[in-house]
Amino acid sequence: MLIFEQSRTGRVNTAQQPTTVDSRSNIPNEFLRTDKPLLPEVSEMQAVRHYTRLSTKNFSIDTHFYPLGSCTMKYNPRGCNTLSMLPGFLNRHPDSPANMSQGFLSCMYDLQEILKDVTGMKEVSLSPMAGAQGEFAGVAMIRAYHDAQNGGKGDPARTEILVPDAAHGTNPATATMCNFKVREIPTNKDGDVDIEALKAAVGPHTAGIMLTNPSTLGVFERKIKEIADIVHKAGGLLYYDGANLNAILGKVKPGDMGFDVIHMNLHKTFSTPHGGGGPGAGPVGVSSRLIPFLPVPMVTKVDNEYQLVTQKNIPTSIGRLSAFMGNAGVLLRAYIYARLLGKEGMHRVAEYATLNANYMMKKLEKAGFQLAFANRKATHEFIVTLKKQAKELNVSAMDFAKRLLDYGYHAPTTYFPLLVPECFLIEPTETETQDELDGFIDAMIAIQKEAETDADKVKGAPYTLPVRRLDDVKAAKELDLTWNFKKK
Amino acid sequence: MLIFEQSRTGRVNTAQQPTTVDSRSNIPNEFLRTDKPLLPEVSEMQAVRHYTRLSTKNFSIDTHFYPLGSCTMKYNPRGCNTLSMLPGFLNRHPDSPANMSQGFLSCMYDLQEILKDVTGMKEVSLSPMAGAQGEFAGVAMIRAYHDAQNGGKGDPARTEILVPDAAHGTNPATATMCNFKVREIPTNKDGDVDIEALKAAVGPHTAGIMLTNPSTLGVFERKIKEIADIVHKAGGLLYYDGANLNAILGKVKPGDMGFDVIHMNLHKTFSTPHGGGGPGAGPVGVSSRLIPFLPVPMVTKVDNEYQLVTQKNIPTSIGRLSAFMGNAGVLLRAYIYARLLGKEGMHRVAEYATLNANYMMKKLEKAGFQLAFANRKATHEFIVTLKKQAKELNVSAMDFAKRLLDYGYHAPTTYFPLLVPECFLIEPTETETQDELDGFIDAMIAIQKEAETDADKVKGAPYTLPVRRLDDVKAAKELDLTWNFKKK
Amino acid sequence: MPFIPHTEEDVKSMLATIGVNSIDDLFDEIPAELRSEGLTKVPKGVSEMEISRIMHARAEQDSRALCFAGAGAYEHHIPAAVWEITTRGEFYSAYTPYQAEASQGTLQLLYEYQTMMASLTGMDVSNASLYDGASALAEAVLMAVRANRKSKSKRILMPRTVHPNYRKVAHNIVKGQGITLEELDFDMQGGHINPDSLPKDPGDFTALVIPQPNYFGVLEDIDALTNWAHEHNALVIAVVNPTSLALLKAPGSWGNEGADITCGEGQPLGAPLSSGGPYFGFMACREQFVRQMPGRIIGRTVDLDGKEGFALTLQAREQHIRRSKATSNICTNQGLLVTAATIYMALVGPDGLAKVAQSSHANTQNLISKLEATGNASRLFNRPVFHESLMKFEIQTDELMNAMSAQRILPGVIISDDYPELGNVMLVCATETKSEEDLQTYADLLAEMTKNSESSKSPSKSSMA
Amino acid sequence: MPFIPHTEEDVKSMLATIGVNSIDDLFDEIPAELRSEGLTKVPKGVSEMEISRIMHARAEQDSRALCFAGAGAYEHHIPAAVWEITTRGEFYSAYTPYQAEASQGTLQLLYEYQTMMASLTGMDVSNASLYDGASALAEAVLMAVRANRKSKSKRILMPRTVHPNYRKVAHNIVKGQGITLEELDFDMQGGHINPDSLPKDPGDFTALVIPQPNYFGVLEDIDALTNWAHEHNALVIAVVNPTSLALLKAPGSWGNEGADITCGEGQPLGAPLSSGGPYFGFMACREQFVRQMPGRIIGRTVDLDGKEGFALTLQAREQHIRRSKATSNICTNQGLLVTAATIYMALVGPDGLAKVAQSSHANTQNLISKLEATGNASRLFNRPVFHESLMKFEIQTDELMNAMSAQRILPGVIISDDYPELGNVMLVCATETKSEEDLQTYADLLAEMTKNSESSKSPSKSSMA
Ligand SMILES: Cc1ncc(COP(=O)(O)O)c(C=O)c1O
Ligand SMILES: Cc1ncc(COP(=O)(O)O)c(C=O)c1O
Repeated sequence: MLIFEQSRTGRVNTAQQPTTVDSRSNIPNEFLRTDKPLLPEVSEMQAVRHYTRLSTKNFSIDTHFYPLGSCTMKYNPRGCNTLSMLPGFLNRHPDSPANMSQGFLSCMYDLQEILKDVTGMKEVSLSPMAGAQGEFAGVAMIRAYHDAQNGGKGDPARTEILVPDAAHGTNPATATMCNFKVREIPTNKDGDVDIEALKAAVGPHTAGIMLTNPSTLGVFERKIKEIADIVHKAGGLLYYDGANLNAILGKVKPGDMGFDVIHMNLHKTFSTPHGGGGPGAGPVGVSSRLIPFLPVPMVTKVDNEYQLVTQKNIPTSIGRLSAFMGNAGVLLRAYIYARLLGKEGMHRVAEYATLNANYMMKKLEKAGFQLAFANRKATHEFIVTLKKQAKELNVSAMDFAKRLLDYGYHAPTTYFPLLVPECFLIEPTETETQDELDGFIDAMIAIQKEAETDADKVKGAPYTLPVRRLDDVKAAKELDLTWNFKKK
Repeated sequence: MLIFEQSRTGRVNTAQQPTTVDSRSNIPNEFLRTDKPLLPEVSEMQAVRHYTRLSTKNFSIDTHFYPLGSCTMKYNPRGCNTLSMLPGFLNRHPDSPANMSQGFLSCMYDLQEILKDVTGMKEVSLSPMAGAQGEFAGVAMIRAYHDAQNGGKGDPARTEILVPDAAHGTNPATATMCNFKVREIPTNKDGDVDIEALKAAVGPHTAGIMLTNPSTLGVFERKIKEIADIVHKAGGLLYYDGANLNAILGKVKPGDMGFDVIHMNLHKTFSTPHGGGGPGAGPVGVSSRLIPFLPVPMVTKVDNEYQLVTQKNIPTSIGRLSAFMGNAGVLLRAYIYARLLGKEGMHRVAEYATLNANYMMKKLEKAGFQLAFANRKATHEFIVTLKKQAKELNVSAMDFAKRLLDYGYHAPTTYFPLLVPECFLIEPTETETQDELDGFIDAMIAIQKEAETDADKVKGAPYTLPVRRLDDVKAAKELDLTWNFKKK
Repeated sequence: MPFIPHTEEDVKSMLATIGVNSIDDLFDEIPAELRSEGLTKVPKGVSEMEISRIMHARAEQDSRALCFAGAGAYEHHIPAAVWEITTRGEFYSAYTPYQAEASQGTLQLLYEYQTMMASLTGMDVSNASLYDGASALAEAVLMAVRANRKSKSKRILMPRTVHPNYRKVAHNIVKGQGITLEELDFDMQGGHINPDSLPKDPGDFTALVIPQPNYFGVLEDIDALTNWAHEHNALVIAVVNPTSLALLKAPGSWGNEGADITCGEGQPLGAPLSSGGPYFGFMACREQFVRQMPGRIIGRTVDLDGKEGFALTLQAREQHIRRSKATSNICTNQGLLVTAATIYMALVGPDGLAKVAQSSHANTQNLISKLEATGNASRLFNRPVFHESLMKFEIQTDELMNAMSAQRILPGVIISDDYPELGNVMLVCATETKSEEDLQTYADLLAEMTKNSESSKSPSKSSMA
Repeated sequence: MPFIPHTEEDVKSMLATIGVNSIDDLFDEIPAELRSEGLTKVPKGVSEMEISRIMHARAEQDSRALCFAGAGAYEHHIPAAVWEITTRGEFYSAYTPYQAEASQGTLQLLYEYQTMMASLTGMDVSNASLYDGASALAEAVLMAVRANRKSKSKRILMPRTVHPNYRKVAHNIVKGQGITLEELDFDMQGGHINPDSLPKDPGDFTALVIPQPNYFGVLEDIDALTNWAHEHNALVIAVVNPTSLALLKAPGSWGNEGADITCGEGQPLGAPLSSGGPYFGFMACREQFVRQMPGRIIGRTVDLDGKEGFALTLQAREQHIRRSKATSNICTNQGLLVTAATIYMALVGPDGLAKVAQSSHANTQNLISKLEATGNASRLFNRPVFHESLMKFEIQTDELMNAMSAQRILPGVIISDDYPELGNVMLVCATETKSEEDLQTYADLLAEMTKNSESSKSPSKSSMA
């Protein structure tokens, strides 16, 4: 039942309203609203009960194994939340002067330093508010770099960004937002970038390439040095989509692979909560040549005082991308997480994430599932293709996904990357136990049996959730986006 | 699955352990433990996931209508929790000196004043940790009072406490703990105390009477003044079990009814959370003659400084009943709640609790359910008797209760008070909406229909909960109170 | 090992299953020369107890401020229930509801949110959030360019009364695509865009941005501005404060036809100040433009049994389907803040929100009077304001800022970097959270400071310094 | 109306259903002369925002203490997850699991708790909590009287090394039933009950109470004491600190046969200091005594389909069934604190708890050394301690308390009211939460104070005062 259906006109929740309201107003009538907005009129308990009950209709890390590939759904330590919500942090106004801000700014400064170390980049700006905005910042910096070439006259021929066909959708979408043309580079059968195709694609029109390494195919791009050389020689820059940094934390640094710019998804690698869709944070790190273009604000330390760095200080910056300094509270959580892990802890993240993925991959293979890249090691994730099941049993990856929900497991990422048919991108993360992985594998085996003996059962899943399979087509065709309002 | 079944030897959750532990010890071996206690060895996420999932197997006020009679399951405002858990309150050591305690002590002092006003008693001590301990304090004061009579020689003949047969079990149990004999007084058919029986029972052996008013039968004891006179004249004192104070908050004061001592259940009337069984708080209030005996500590104000009152200050006190000053954090919650309600809010509690109860009672009666006291007004609760259903359809109150769970409602209190057969003691509280009450009534009607057409269905309930009906007999006969430990 | 559950035996058995000897072997596809030497600047790991001490100490440094700053981030009371529910694991640690059946909690909540925001703004539809108010404006500009088929100019009229940071962000994000943001200057008396001074013949332009209230807190002539833009075939992008909408005319009712796109900063609806984020950007529009809208959108539909349910819809607009042709690159949004906002709106209700707005308005009026009464400050503009006002001070604003912040009072926001022509001014705000005493404290301190600064200028100044 | 959802129309329709004219009519059975005039001392209601300001201000008054006090309430690190989960509505706002099928969360948790406590104490069974440590001891005494069929004396031997407040509470609760608590005095060198000084022929007694560590932090000779009591047909009631049990011998292993009943204060397991409550009392015992145990007990059983489930059991002991013959009058217990304790124990695990205990022990040793190094304090007793020690100071302890508390340091607990013979002493404790610097701060302040108090006593004392 919707909250609106529990509402009654005239019900007021007085404890949550100012008790004595001075009714003085100097606002002329012409500016005033005459109708009452459609907000629920419910008691505090009704609201609490409604949203508490709604919450229990979600799968989440705190309740379920959630091996959603490319999303790094690992445990979000509760301490990071609690400590980032201390009143001193929550009540700090973004325009507070430095003398009321040293606590917060010191955390931001320390986080910048940690991220530099982790990525091997020269400088870091924290402000982008998600991975995609980090990408925007990165590609905007690539543009700014080329525009600054030739003594400021620019290099207008560089209109193209190369993107491997396995790339995440945000990569090409970002390139477009920065007014670049997107040229796709194919992947070879082992999951590596097709070097010959790359060589053929680069040239004076190449502004740069956007790469994820390990790629979204769950394998490490082995020829990364060669790729870097090819693109650099052609005058392009290398962009690192850091969504998969969890796989290599402390093991390899993007800076050492030759990248010029990187964004990190702190809501993945640094375990800030995904919040049912966000917020995230997408700090960017750069090699020396891009430092002048970093987005503001950043934090610096002058004579033991932490200060904001703004466009006044870096006139060449691509500027600010948020009203203040991005998702500060998310950055605090990431900082706390980084301190809890520490140096050794970071190494272990990559090690155990990789161990878990390879273990699952091997066990699923032994159980008869087909791997997309059987002769490769898994990184922190790997791909199973269910094309045989789809063809022979008419049971698709989507059917497997929905049936997994009945077994109490969130489905892996399905149908991405697009180039692997009927694909399951599985990322267990380092925080899951062997028991949990085994449970998931057993469920896959059980579903396979069901698919062989009673395919309709699988195709009708889920059965045990608040709703059965939903009609997406109707949702898109008969748009119903707000309740009972105007139209109804 | 039990947490122990998820444990693995050697797994350690390092973030929750001191990192560097100084191993110096001057404890000789003879004092040391050699085995490892059976605590779970799980990761932080395992613990979080396990207990988060467990929580969702509960009904609670925050998720369900919970009309458990005599328990006043009303909304527990979240603000009371948050504000009582401010670091300044949580970190205060109970032995902190007054100069580090003024914030906390001022709240306790103010709460004492509020409770005096609400009960009409002369003085209040906050320390009892639940209703039953409040009762103990009250009856111990009655004993102390009689012991102080006759110039300190005492009145040893007064060995009996009178308790109406409808009383809560804690009343007779408490009287026994204080070494009184319990004499039951019957109830008449209208739910009032049988005055003739009372007259016959009182005498020089009467130490006092324990009464709940409104009684646990959901009716107001109309002859309360007469009862008070009878008992007082016989030299006994009147104890008020304040569990049902919600019904009369601001409407009648126990002090005005002639009671000498009262305990309040703050976890009921003052909406501190029931916590899956506790903690509660059971402050006691007294008339002038019992002031010398109040349990310590209390809080007083001297020259604008709040101070603890201890046995040093009141040598005649029955003494302390807790190591410190009772459930301080619960008292803070009650204080915050009282301030949120304020004067007017308190009146309304009784009014709307009574409105809701009478509304439900009338609608259930109209739907054909039999009331225990059909010619009485309901107070904040009322009783339906399902004896007809039990006899004619072989469907008991227990069966109705379990089936209600399937309909998403917590069952009312069943089989209490014992004198009403197949009884449902229903207390909706003031915080529920008319819609919710109607939903419950509809469920009752639906179950009645099921009972008439398919009794086995009702008797097999519940069907939709984590478990079906549990075998209580086996639980008591084949005791299994700990897991896999020693025996297993 | 923090957060890693593996015992030594687990590792052994898992390696055996995989068929390798060590975890390190799993990394053997990484070229040896790339393997890092390890981290150098990351400190050693600490326990939760230790980081707790560190963070408490740092938070303490910034705490106990009395805040009269606004300028896009407003301190409102947030009911305790909001974040207690929002941080329940099921909301907090879930992700984008790709598996609708396992995400009905988040999805239904978002559908309710869309309904509330559509109603509050007077628009037909709302998306499920963008990053923040500034980036929402940037997306609104991009959207307007896609949506306004009548205009080819990619010219957006952008009043200088829009938050300067919003204008910068919009510029930084849209400039790559050849879109120009053309500034409209404001009236020096009113602090608003004077409809009378609008060009008679502005040429082709795609959209006019109208802030309400504007950056100075001042109310714009929304009806006249909206009609003017529509007369010139331009779209109207409203940038509004959501709290104010409980009191002020909804953008859907501006002028004869209403605004076309409404966006803004959602922070006042339940998000703490929190150094500027995470907040959330909201966006709502007329139904006809819904396919041009960026961000997640939730639709109501039915399941196999015909039961009502909710799912992501119109995904064909988004990057994961449409890739380089998507309406935006946004993927992760600000879901948790929307969760908080939805619960906030349900808890305060329409009357509560109106009272919050009215009380903030009245408190600000009251503060203005008190500051003016000191004789050391006066309102710069003569137009009505919502809950913020630009005040001109007799003493230097940076001196005022230094002195007050030393006492942990934030007296407002200095805006001279963006508006040097306005002189010695500060943007001052008092929401419903400020008591009469708070306002008086500010005024008294101001009065005192001026006295001191006068006396320190006087000849009788002692030589002790 | 705070927390009341009724609209005026609801009220009208409900009254119509009932068939009365006004809400007041519903109270017409209450004799008119009893109807109250209304409340006079309760202040007007305030909003959550207003009470929030009030409570923040009051909490602030008592905050930022550095605590070296123990004496029955110990400051330990509590993982953030503990209370975030404990305060989930489903745990927080449920009640006693009378409807087992709708309370499997709480019930399973309690069963796990019982298992943990039984193992920690080395006993067979545990109940699901009592109010606090002191009242748990009182209940243990009552239980011992019921359980020890061999003794008729109702005489309990109660060492003076047991927490004085526990002794008082036990006395206040059991005295009505003719039970006597007979004090055993302690050894002035060791601060313990010296087994050698125990009476050869103590006469019939029901039980001996043995605290470990005792109130002075000192370790008792548990084996000898236990054997002595058993030799005299008395039961042994152990009163223990649960944290210490990760390090110290479990009562179940004391002497040849182990203690019979174990009780104590559960606060160290996840409950904040919180001015002394809510905490929880724990109690565990040998299986043979389980039917004499007070409080809730949870058992594992099966449902109609044979599936495992949990329910309240042995209810025939309890007041709601047995009424005046119940084992205790306890009804509402401290469930939520047990929830926190269970999650706490799961989060720290056996190793973590041992480290907490060891670290607290070592910190206390360290603090003792530092205080002794100042030359102004010395240990009073020579026996090993767990994490608390009685220190004798050169300056007056109340002077020390005043001076230190003015700096928000709580230097310990003064116990002279209960032990006047011990002189100028204070009970001092340093748990794992204290850093090296914290300890040093204490020692430095002590050193400085003594210097000042010496110099103030010296003849060169200035006449300024
Ligand atoms: C490989 C990859 N790149 C980029 C992104 C975009 O990050 P965000 O969702 O934070 O914008 C994601 C995550 O969704 C991703 O998996
Ligand atoms: C009428 C009555 N009296 C006494 C009590 C005992 O209160 P408590 O459970 O807080 O000990 C209760 C509650 O359970 C009750 O309902």
